[in-house]
Amino acid sequence: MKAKETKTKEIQSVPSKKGEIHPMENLLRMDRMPHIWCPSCGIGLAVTAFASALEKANIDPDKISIVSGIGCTGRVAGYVKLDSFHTTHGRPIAFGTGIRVANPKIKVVVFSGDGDLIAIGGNHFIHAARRNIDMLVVCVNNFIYAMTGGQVAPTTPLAAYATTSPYGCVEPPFNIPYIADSSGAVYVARWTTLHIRRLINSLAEALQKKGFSVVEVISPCGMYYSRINKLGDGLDMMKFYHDNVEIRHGEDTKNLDIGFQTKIICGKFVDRERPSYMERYNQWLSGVKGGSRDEG
Amino acid sequence: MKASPTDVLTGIYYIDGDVAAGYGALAAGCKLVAGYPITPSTEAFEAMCRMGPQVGTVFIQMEDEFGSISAVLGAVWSGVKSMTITSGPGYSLMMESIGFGAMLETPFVLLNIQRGGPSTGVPTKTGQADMMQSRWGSHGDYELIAISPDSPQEMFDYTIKAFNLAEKYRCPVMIMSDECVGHMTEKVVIPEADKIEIEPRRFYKGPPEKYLPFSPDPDLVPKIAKAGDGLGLYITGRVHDERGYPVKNEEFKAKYVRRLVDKIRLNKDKIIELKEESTDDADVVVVSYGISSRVAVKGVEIARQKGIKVGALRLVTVWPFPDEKIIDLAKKVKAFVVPEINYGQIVFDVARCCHGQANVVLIPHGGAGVHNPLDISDAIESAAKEDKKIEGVVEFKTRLEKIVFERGLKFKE
Amino acid sequence: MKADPKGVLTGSHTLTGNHACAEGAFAAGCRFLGLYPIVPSLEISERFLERAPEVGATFIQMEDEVSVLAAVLGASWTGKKSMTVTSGPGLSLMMEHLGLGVMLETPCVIVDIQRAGPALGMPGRPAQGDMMQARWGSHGDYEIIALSPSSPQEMFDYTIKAFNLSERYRIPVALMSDAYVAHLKEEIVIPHAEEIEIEPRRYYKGAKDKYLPFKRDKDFVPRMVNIGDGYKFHVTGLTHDDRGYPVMNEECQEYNVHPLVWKVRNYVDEIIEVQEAETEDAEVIIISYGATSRAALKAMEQARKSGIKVGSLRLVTVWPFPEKRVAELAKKVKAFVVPEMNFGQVVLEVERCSYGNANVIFVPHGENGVENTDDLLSAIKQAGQADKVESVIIEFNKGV
Amino acid sequence: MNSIISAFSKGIEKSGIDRKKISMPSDVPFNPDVVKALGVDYFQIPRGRAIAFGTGLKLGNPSLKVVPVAGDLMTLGGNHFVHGARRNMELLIICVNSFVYKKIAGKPIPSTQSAFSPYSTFEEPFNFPHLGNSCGAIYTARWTALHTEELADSVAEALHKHGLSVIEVLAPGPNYYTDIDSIELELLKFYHENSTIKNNEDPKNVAIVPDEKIIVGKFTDKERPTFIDSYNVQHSKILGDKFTPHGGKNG
Repeated sequence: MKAKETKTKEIQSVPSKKGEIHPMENLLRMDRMPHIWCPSCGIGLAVTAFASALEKANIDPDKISIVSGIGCTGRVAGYVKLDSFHTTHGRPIAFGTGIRVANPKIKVVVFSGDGDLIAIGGNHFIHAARRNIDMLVVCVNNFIYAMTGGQVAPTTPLAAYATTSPYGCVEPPFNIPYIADSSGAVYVARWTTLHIRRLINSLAEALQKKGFSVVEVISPCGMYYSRINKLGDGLDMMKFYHDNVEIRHGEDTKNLDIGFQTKIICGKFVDRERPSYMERYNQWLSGVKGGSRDEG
Repeated sequence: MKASPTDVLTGIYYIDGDVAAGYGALAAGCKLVAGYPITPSTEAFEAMCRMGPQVGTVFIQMEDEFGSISAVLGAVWSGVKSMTITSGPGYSLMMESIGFGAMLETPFVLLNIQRGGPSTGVPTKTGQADMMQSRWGSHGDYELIAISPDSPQEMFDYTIKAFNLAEKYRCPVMIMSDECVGHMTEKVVIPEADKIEIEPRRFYKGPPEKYLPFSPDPDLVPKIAKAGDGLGLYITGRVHDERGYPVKNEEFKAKYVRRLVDKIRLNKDKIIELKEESTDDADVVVVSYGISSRVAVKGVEIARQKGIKVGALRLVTVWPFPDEKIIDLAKKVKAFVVPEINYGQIVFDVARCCHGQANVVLIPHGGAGVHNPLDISDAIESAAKEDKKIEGVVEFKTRLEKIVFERGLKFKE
Repeated sequence: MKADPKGVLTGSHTLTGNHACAEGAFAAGCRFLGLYPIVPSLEISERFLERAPEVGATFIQMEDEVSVLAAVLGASWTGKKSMTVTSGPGLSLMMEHLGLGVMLETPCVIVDIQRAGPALGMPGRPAQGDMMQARWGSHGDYEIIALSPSSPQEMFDYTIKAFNLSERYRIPVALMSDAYVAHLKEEIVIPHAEEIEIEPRRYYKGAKDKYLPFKRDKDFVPRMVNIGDGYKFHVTGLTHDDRGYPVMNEECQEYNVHPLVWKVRNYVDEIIEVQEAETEDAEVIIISYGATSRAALKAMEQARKSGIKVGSLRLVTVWPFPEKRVAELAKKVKAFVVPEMNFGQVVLEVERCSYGNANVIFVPHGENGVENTDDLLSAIKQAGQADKVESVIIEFNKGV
Repeated sequence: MNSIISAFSKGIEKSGIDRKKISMPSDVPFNPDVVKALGVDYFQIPRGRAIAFGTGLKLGNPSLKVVPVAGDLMTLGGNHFVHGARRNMELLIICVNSFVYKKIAGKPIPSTQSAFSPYSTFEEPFNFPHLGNSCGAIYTARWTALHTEELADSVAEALHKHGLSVIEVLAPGPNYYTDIDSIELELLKFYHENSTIKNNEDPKNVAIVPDEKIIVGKFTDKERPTFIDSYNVQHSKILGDKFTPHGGKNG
């Protein structure tokens, strides 16, 4: 992290031609460019896909709030021109729950990494899914804690190396779609950063979904995961995705485990309807004396 | 008792403070380390993951900081020495379980590499703003020990000392280091195992049916047991009597919780370690700890060149606070100068112990850097010149503050 | 601004401290409660939940205390006044987000009904062991405001004051009550809505693209906006500049964090509220807060009857600590007597601020009930007899 | 609740495991006499941390049998549960699902079923066996407090499993200090009349839904290497002789 931050200071932003406007300028904070992500990182692609999905889904950007936690992906909130919150480690879902329940007119998007959402934030993840809080969770999974320098994550495949598994990871990884599905998410999909168009469509669809939607984005980490495990650079990872991803829509989520450099199954796995938290809340409220609520 | 030769990585190293602390823990016989990555403490955990399996120390990276400290407490009650490693935000999360550890009189060590705060703050740079938190951060009344090393060699030595104190007084011991010391690379000498003194755990050895987990010895510390020995342990975090059974009467709170604080307060003299230099005839004494004490050396040197009589008092043990030492010094000196990388924490305790007999000057620093030694020498100089008694802590206006708020800076990321 | 009549249950009621606190929150305009059940703060959330539909307030029971405070901060940024209620162990879990609240300068109120600690302690039994925690419990430098009510009426009044202070200074405010006051049932009077003064949130009113979330106004407080109003702001728990963008260097740390401390330290005179009784001619002053001040006032009367000149200084605002007032009084009196339901917390501050001018006698939580004045009276007598100033805190009944 | 304890005790008896080696971290306040009768080591710890504490106990001394008994399992401790299951720590978790968490004045906890909770009746409960199964638990079962025989068998069986086993027990209230009152009796009767045993049912289908029969039984029983096993295997593979294996299956 240290190395990265000093690096960003040296890089000067690329001078743009006069009058040239970035196509995403209305959705990205151009005054914060260049971003902190390393070359070959996939988070930028995920952000671009999200911005495109926002346009595609045709949602009023004023009514969307984006919440991130800590970590590389945790910095996303700082680059997206929406009401954006960079909160504490593991708590963006809890923070977003507060926003959504206090003001049901706001669509909450939680954009964070695997370590943030599934490790320390695992409890909030399963509970928000159970409550079916109306939010979109974009979980960028790069199999490692990159911001702190490459520690083992609950998504690190068995036997993969990381700085806190110097002799190979001994813990089996989470299957994120499975845990999301079993806790009650209404929309679960997984894509890699190679499948940009599919990812955009999926995000746009999930944004319009009512309820707890999870989109897992598998992203290369050239700086740590690939380097420690000698997997080449970003391009090699993209090639790997190209050769080893199989798209199986509607696959049973229990078959979606990811091993070390094994086949990755992508697709949309769950798309169902369940009453959301606010729906249940309002239903309860209408049964209570004097209870009325016009919002949401 | 001597350290076990298999645990001690004897040799001369050129390593950073984090790694040295990790090696120190291994040498002290730590057999389980549970951690969660957080900048800038990760290197210590990484070092233990690397070397641990080779000396029979198990490591586990838990799902969050609650998990890591709970696992440490569990490991201690299963009979092994254990530690966890964290930094500011993680430390805040551990607060509930630290109080729990104190209540159960669980000997464990916590290494906190402080960073700039509050909240996420400046993760990669230094700070000393968790000092008060280490004393007061959990709810209810308890006392614990906090040590503040100032070099990688000390990180090694004092990690061993921390384990020894923890075992001796059956209480949580905090190593309150900071990012500067944690990431400072220096020569570290790890001696042979027979030169390292280790405090063995005070296990109960009598007949199982007579065991009372919280019945104190004369030094107020009870004997400990471990799970699985057929003692039928009943251990609870509620206020409990000698047997460990919960009590509901407030009379007992006065009795049993009182001992938790008294066992540290009354053994204070044995616990406290200070490093004093030329305080005998000093006009001004610089009180510091951790990385600030290394910067203070330079400040003191500059002030001495100007002919001011300056002494230095370094708090190696920050908690329990050396009240008596400050009270004594306050009678002799004009002023205390306290450089800290925060906006006033330990300085309030210095002021408290002065009882209006000496002036107290705080040199604040928000973190993300260390003091400018010139600020320290200037503060010493003006404190030496001041003849009036001033009530309250005088906040020295640092060069940094002047630059930031008077000239006005435009920030660029 | 006046209170919204919808939340004000005008009239005279017999309520417990906890119920009064919930009413105070409604009257103050609180419309969001994040909760996780914990003894002895339950009745606040019960009352809140019961009345929420009528008042139009929202609540959520989260999975743990960590997420509770996170949700409360999130809710506060939507423009709703928000609060949470908890007790010792819960407060310990909230420490990380207390720091986030300070860093994001988010107004919210944390009600802590203190119970005997540490760890699980004695649920339901009163204590004052979290006082220092409220001030120092989160990592990093910050200042906080903490109030300590001593009766159900005050639970109502000071809950409103807590919300007002938190909006005025954009800071989390802790209401440090205890199980004794929380469960005490007394008559309280709730005035008409137009008699209750409410501090409105300080909103930004300029052009949308010029908004800087941390640009301090003349009153030292940055202006807020609501989520969804189209300002597209960014805030972060990292050290940040006026724009809310992270900047990781020494200068910015100074620029960002020092004012967080000044925000309270420079306004202590406005914030601090103390209640004094018969301090004019006093030789001994009892300094107390919360439930113990009930015993303190009783002891004062009894001691006065027996001819000892005793006064009382009650800390309504415990943090920031009323340094100046204590220092002034120290010069006039022989001793301070500080009863606390813990083993020495706020008494350390009294010692610090008396600058060696007065003895400090600490009366720890004894084995007798909260309102028992025996220990306190003997401590007062002991204080009146002292002829020189000791250099340490004199602990009454040491080593029970 | 008493029936759970006696079933648990019977289960230990049946399994033939030395009681001395059993540790029981729990956030449920047990009466000291009960613990004495059980003959195990008991730790009352902060809410929700039973599994994390148990992880430490097991790693510190692998010969222990650790049985976290949890009331607040899925609220504060949800994260420890899912990660414990993923790691396959060798723990037997007994989760007392009381529908309404009696101890604290009837506040709902997440596994609360809608029809019984007086307050936020709008939240849906977890399907606990399904969640456990999806995170990697090797043994999941659900019984009610009235299925004492089955529960005892389950405990005996699970104590011999190597990995994270979880038994959900539907019970009136995990509180030893309250007497069983009429509400609890009613609940017990309700469980009895409304439960149906379906062993080996796919955990996906065992959610507790209002107006439908509660499905009880043993749902998962599989084998996976435990954390300590994979720790030893992986490190011996890489480090060879330099590595000292830790514990092992039976200490």
